[in-house]
Amino acid sequence: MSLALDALTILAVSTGAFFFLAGTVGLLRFPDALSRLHTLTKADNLGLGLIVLGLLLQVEGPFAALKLIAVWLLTLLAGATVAQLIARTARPGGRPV
Amino acid sequence: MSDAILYGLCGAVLVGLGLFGLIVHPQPLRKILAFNLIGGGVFLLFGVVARRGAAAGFGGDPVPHALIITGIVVAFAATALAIALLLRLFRETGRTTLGSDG
Amino acid sequence: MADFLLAAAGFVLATVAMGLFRILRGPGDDDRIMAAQLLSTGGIAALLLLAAAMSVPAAVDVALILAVLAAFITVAFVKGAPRSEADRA
Amino acid sequence: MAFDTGVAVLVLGVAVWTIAARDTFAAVVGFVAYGLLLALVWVRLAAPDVALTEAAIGSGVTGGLMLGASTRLRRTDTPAVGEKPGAVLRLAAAVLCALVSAGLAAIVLLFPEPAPTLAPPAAANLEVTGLGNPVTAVLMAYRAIDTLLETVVLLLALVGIWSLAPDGIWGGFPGPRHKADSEGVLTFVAQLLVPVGILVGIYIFWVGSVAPGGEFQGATILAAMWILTMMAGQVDAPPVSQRWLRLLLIAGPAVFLAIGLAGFAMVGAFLAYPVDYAKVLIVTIEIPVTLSIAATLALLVAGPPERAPK
Repeated sequence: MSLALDALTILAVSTGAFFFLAGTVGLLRFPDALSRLHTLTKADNLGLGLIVLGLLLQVEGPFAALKLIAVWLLTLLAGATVAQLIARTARPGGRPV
Repeated sequence: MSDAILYGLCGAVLVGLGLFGLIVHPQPLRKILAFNLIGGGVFLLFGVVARRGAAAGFGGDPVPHALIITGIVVAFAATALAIALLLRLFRETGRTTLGSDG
Repeated sequence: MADFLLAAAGFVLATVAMGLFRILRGPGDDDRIMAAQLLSTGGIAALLLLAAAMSVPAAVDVALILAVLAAFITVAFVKGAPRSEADRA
Repeated sequence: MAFDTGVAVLVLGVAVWTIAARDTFAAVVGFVAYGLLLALVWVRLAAPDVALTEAAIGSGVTGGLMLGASTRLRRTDTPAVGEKPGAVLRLAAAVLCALVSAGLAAIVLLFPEPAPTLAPPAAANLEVTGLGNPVTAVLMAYRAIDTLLETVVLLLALVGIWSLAPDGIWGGFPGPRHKADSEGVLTFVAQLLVPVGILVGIYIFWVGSVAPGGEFQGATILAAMWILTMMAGQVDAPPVSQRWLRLLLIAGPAVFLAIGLAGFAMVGAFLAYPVDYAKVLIVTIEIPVTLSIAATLALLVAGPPERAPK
């Protein structure tokens, strides 16, 4: 049982780490702010989400699990705020960046 | 070389880097930033002292840890005061640099 | 397991660092804000992984603080940025 | 080891960026990243209490303060060409700084063996304080006088900042008035984040007696949440001449000092706690101290009064 859980953790964490890589590659390769924003939100939401999912399988107790989920939700909030505010200023016709 | 020594060397370089920025940057805000960089390096050096003092089941000596926490808070207070002074200088003179002609 | 989690933390930090220096160069402030955002998410992920790898539950609290303050700093960025004058009015 | 080498290189890279960046705003972003990475380093150095402080104050609130200052100064950013030191001076500074670094590195490599430590006596007396976290025990019991003086230093810095107000707006409202934007993202974030943030702040403070955490870290989060509601325009900063505000600011140090003086009567020494009541007294001190520090930190960030009192 614990072996299966470990395998699932490794799978989820690896996939999460892969999304961070994808996010970085996107940041490096996409030409304009809006498409860079697109890749950034992927890395945030999916990368961290999958890592949290993987770690949830290892935690002891509901309170520790709650904290992990809270960290993820707060990061989503910060990411969404950045995305909103940057999109507002980076849209065509907005102030040039 | 242990991890603690590695971070100690890192702290030593950080102090040098910060000191360089403090001397060569003409803008006060950059000097304040450099000063905080030095602070980080000094705290790191002290943290290495704490790490080497690990004993009695603790991962590090708690006394330097408490002093570093005090130090971080006091450094923040000094930074806030320095920035308030700088902004007031800017309001009075419209300048963001410290020139020799006042 | 601990070794794997530590390696994953290192991998995430390394990827994030690659992107960090590219976008810190700008050209726009938006890029720099995104750089900080990417690093904070990566740092939080690394802290969570370290907490499990090193059995330091307090590292999750550090990540929690960073997550709360990441949103706070974002607002500070935007409030301060000169171009937000128009948005603010 | 590979992990730590990577983190150390990353810290140094971000530090070089902070010093070398041409644009001040870019340098400040580098500094925020620097604080974040240092928090990681503190976890690696088995100092989670310091990691919490660094994340909260070193990166978070200091970063916010610097960002605000850099953007306010930038609006009329005068190029500082001509005031830059010449090549010779820069070279001399580089040599001097390299020597300082080399000297410090030599000290690090020549640390005495075995390393001196106060951990065993700290552990031996931990039970008497009723606390589970040795760092909190140092801050609140063994070296309580440092912490008492620190709260006073914070107040002195605030008095210094307030005294920068021009004559006409003495005792007025600190900082600019931020307009509320009822449809906006900022309002949404503030409404969502502030209650969660306050909860996290109280948790970090409360857990400090048994695990890493404590009043400074918790207070910083509370302060950040107050600043956030100000920035979102939901509340205005209070005029600094308000009586309730001043009472709030001195409540912590006052209670701390009173219990410290009571130590003379109860045990015969300043800041000594009677064994049976140690934990109760420490918590009695910590609650007002946390509130006072939170208010002080928030007002330190808000800056000197800029608008006349009504």
